[in-house]
Amino acid sequence: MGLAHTPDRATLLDIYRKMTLIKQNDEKSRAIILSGKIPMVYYSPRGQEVIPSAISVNLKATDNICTIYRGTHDMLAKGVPLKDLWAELAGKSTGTCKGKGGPMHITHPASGVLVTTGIVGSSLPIANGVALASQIRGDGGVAVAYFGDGASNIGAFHEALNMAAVWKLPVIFVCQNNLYGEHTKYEKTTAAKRVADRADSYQIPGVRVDGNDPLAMYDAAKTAIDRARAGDGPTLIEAMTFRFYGHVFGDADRYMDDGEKKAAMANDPVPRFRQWLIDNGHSSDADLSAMETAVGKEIDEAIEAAIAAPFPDVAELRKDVFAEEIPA
Amino acid sequence: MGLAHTPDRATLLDIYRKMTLIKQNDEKSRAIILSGKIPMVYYSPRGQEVIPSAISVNLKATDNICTIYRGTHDMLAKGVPLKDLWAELAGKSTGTCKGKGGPMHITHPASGVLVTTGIVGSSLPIANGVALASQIRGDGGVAVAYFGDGASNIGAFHEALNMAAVWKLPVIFVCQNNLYGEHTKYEKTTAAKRVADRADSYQIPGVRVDGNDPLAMYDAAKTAIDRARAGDGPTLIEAMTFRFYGHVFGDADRYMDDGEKKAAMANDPVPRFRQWLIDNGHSSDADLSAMETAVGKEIDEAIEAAIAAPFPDVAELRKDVFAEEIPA
Amino acid sequence: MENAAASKSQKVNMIQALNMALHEAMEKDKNVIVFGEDVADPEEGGIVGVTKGLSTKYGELRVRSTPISEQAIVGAAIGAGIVGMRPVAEIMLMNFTTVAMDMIVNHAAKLRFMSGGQTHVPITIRTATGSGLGVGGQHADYYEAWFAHVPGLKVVMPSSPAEAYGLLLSCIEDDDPCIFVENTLLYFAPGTPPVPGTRIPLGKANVIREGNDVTLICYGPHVAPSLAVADALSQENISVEVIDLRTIAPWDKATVLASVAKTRRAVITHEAVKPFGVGAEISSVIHEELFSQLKAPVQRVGAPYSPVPYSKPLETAFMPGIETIKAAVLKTINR
Amino acid sequence: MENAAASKSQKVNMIQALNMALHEAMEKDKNVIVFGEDVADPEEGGIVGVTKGLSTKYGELRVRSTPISEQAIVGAAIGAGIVGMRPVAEIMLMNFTTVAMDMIVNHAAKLRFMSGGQTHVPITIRTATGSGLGVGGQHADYYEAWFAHVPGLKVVMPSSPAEAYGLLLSCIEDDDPCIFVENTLLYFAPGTPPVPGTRIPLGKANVIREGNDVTLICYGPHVAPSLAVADALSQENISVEVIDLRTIAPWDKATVLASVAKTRRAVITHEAVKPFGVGAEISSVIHEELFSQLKAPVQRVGAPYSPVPYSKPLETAFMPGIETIKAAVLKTINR
Ligand SMILES: Cc1ncc(C[n+]2csc(CCOP(=O)(O)OP(=O)(O)O)c2C)c(N)n1
Ligand SMILES: Cc1ncc(C[n+]2csc(CCOP(=O)(O)OP(=O)(O)O)c2C)c(N)n1
Ligand SMILES: [Mg+2]
Ligand SMILES: [Mg+2]
Repeated sequence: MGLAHTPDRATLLDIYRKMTLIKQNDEKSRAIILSGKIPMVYYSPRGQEVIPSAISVNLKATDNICTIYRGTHDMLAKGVPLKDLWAELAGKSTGTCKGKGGPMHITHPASGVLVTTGIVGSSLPIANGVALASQIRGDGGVAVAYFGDGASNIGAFHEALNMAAVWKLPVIFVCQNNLYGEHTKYEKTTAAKRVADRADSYQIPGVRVDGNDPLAMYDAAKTAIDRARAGDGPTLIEAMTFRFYGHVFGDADRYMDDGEKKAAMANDPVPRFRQWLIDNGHSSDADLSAMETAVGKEIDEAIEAAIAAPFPDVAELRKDVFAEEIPA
Repeated sequence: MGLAHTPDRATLLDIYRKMTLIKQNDEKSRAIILSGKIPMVYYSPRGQEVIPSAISVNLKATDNICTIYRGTHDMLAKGVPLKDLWAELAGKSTGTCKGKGGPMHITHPASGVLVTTGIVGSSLPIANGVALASQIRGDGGVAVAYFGDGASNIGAFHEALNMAAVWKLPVIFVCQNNLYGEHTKYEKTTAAKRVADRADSYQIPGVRVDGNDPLAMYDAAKTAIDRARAGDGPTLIEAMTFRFYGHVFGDADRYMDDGEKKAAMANDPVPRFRQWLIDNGHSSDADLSAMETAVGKEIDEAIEAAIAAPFPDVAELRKDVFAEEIPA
Repeated sequence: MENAAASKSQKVNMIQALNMALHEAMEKDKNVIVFGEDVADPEEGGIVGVTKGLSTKYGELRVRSTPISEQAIVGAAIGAGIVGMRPVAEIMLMNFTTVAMDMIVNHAAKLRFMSGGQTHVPITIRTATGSGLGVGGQHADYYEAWFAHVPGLKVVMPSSPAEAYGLLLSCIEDDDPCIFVENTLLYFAPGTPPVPGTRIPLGKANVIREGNDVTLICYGPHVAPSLAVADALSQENISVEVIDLRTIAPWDKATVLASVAKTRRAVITHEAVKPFGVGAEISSVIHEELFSQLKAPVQRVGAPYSPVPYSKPLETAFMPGIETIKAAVLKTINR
Repeated sequence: MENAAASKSQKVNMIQALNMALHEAMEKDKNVIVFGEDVADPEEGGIVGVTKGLSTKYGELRVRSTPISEQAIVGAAIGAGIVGMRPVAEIMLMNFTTVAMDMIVNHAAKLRFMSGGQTHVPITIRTATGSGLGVGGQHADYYEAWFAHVPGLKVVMPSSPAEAYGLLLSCIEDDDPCIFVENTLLYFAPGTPPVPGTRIPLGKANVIREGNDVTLICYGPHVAPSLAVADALSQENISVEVIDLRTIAPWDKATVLASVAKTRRAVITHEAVKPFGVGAEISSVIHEELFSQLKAPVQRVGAPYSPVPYSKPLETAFMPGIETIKAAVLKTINR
């Protein structure tokens, strides 16, 4: 099937830069957790790099996303600064949320990360509201709701898609189908062959796309985003992918067929796209290596800064509960 | 389209008996409310008589239904005794629920009315559980969840259909589509052309049927019930119909096009089916009149008994909260 | 219904007062938007007409009848609120907040804190409840104690048309999520019309009637019976100070404690079920703060530990009324 | 994890004790069924292994991993319960009960009453929560006070492996809906193994340690620190009576009041947010019943009025611990 939209060279490199950023950030996250230097509950997005990278190059800084606990890739692709992110992961006062939110609740409105949620399905109804504001103001903004395949069975999914469809909201629902919800396989819990098919219930476009293929993902994203921006309403995108490191980092993954994971890892989208860029003359090994090294350095600096940064004062418990500080 | 199943004469007359019971009971309900003798909040099912009548003749006494506030027709069709029902409506100690439940919560397990709920969408997940018990026990029982078109947009609908499909539960989801949820038109709130189409999201059969046509309704019901009983899983039936007396009795119905209601009333399914029975030689005007008179008398007796019955003692507030009585 | 009330000696009922507040809020700030089931004018402007005229005047872009999807309703309010709108979302009855609890509790209440103050959720959730209309177990519950137990939510319950007007405007203009609880019986009770433009501050209780012997703390539908009790007891030379809490979270400790420090006796009354209700918190704090000054233990009035019953005599026995409140007040003075 | 604990001097942890109870219940009564997210063995028998082995032993007809659909999970439990099964449904964490509140509150809690006793809902909803694991604002809340405010629900919170075993079996065998709240930190703490077959009755508190000066009322994760406080204070010649409530609704007034009538001082402590928490009800009742006998106002301990914070020092400050409890006890004796 031909693609309606193909990214130009700069965009291709931008997608790759985001992908390597996500991949390296994940590697360094797992290492730092194992080192004990920054302990955290971590939901690795490794393997899912392509999806938000190919989407975000189609978004403006003023467009917003609502994402989930497994969302570092979505945040980084949207542009959350590494220093602010890492300081938050470390629970420091210099973090995006002054250390009060933590990994599951990263928020950074300046780069369009409005909500990160730990409740399955809840990113969708909230993204609707963000899109509703854009619709009322006529500001041309779009909102993206990220969620997993498991989330497609919860009530909020249904309510959100129906409302978005009825009101033609400028929102894109992106299901990152990594074949598992925690330890449970997609087929065991989901009566639809494809999540994308559920779009028919709301008479909106639903597309299943190879979420590990940057070109296909870019095309699906641009089509949906253009459509939303033009006022033609929401799209449901089901991006097929795989989690390399189980549900939560540290999982034994005994619920998974060993071959399944090995096959997915062998087909790692990041080196695959790297090779494609070189093979197709978009870049060279040397240039990409230089980019990767620069990205790695930036991450290391962010981690160091996070470790060095101060913890918040306990008086913070009385701040941001309400606009007014709670009396001591 | 040919029908797979046609009711025999006795069944046809049984359907009509249920229909006239529902229609007359509704007329007497509205009259008694206006008289002030039994005050109650009343959601008239007038116009929707065919649906549960044609369904219930396919159910056993041991099969169960979960219905909603607009459910007197479902209850009567399933066999709730008039005396118990009316005593409950009047809040009397002789009522199905000792007067503690009231019109929105009629329960009568002996006739298979397990739950009547006032919360939109909640009949479906509970019916699943009833069906689950039958599946585990292998007792061949089926459960029916009744609900409205408006309920098809709430989260519980989605969760319930998916779970029922994944587990192949012996449950039939019957959406009585009367074109309105309270004051709001179907199209204004529902992104699906037909509720029945939403069955595709769960890979289960979904049929839209003329809910005012006893033969079509019987056929759809029998197909679904046979299927469920055979262990082949759930069906979503969307039965098209109309409410003659608005959302709640007393509504001004200003949100409705006058012609719409008039047309529906002119097409009243009860006299239509009556005429069809006569025209097709299944009964005579005299026989049907006799049946109608008998039914009317039964209702009058039930109402009289309800009015005469005693109210519950206030000590009832401490009973049935838990198995153990609450100490005074 | 409303017109009849208005012509009767210039009084307005709570439906009309709420409608005035919504009109004023939408007129003043284009970020105010309204949605909920049946709220637009083609659907009659709400089932009792609170939102009447809004969609006609401000358009169906800003005023929308929604699907029956409470999670999506509150979610849409939260999302729009984060980016600067001031949504007023209606959940028709308080029992239906149960299907939207995740949105209210895990998100609306917490986003300001979890984001370290980068975002906030300036939304108002209007809902209604109350016994006395024979609607049975699923349409008349009070959950204000739940919401008060959730840090980050403001909970407000008006006691009259003018109070409803002034408090609703304050909720809409407040930068935090407010749960605004209307009472289905009070909807139709006529009262003094609000003075246009008035705001009643959140978090401040109202000493409606001064007295010296007992402080009677109440809110919402229990304000009128509390005043009636104070009236009746004044005949017996018992002077009751009546405080309308107005805001249940965060509640006005200073006003309550100052009053009880003076009277040295207190009763707290509400229609919600008594065990684990709002009265428990207020009673506890009064004991903690004023123990040695109290002449008698604080008394609580609330509904018995039972679902709301249908049958009229049961419903009447279930609803705490003037007699119950009076008995509690008398108990604090050993009569 | 469990095996390590078991080999360590015969102790078992709460995961193992719960697993024993579930095995016993399923073995004994074929109406006991278990479902929830990931609970079957192909999914590792639950994320921490509480349901391990059940599906292998009793089959996937009776033990099922569900979709992520909490309304459908609780709905299925209710429906099956009405027709005579004894479902044990798992809602992975207490914050996720918010998406199932309608099913729990409007249906499970009320069907016995609204049906006039014709039906009842003998289900157990297992869930877990607790701060201390760095999971932030949406995974560590305590809502036991909400459920206790709903007539018709029993609320149970175990404090040790043996308690968990005996209380869970009682919940499963009880004819009313029980909310069984496990603590995520206690899951891994080893304790004395339960005696097989033991039942701990619902609605009865446990006087774990006798004392004369102050009654310290606690439950769940606050039992261990309460005992530690009692130990520490015994060095200072202060004799603390410690009561584990076990059941929060309906709670054991008789035992609590008898103890406080003796000690004339009381403290109630929990990890939930203090305002409008369980402590408020218990404190109020003690004051109401024993006012003139009390030597000091009842003190309450609970988390501050804030969402659960992420950053470690904030989380530590948020969780009330031994020092806070001790200070509250000392406050009742003016030290
Ligand atoms: C309402 C709710 N139920 C359960 C959970 C526990 N939980 C966290 S992640 C998860 C699996 C989600 O799977 P999926 O949507 O496929 O996302 P993925 O983790 O695979 O990215 C579950 C069940 C939750 N967070 N919220
Ligand atoms: C969760 C919930 N939200 C809102 C309501 C208020 N309400 C009662 S009936 C109704 C309309 C339902 O429409 P539909 O499902 O089409 O059923 P019908 O009344 O037409 O038979 C609404 C919104 C409710 N009972 N429950
Ligand atoms: Mg997944
Ligand atoms: Mg309808």
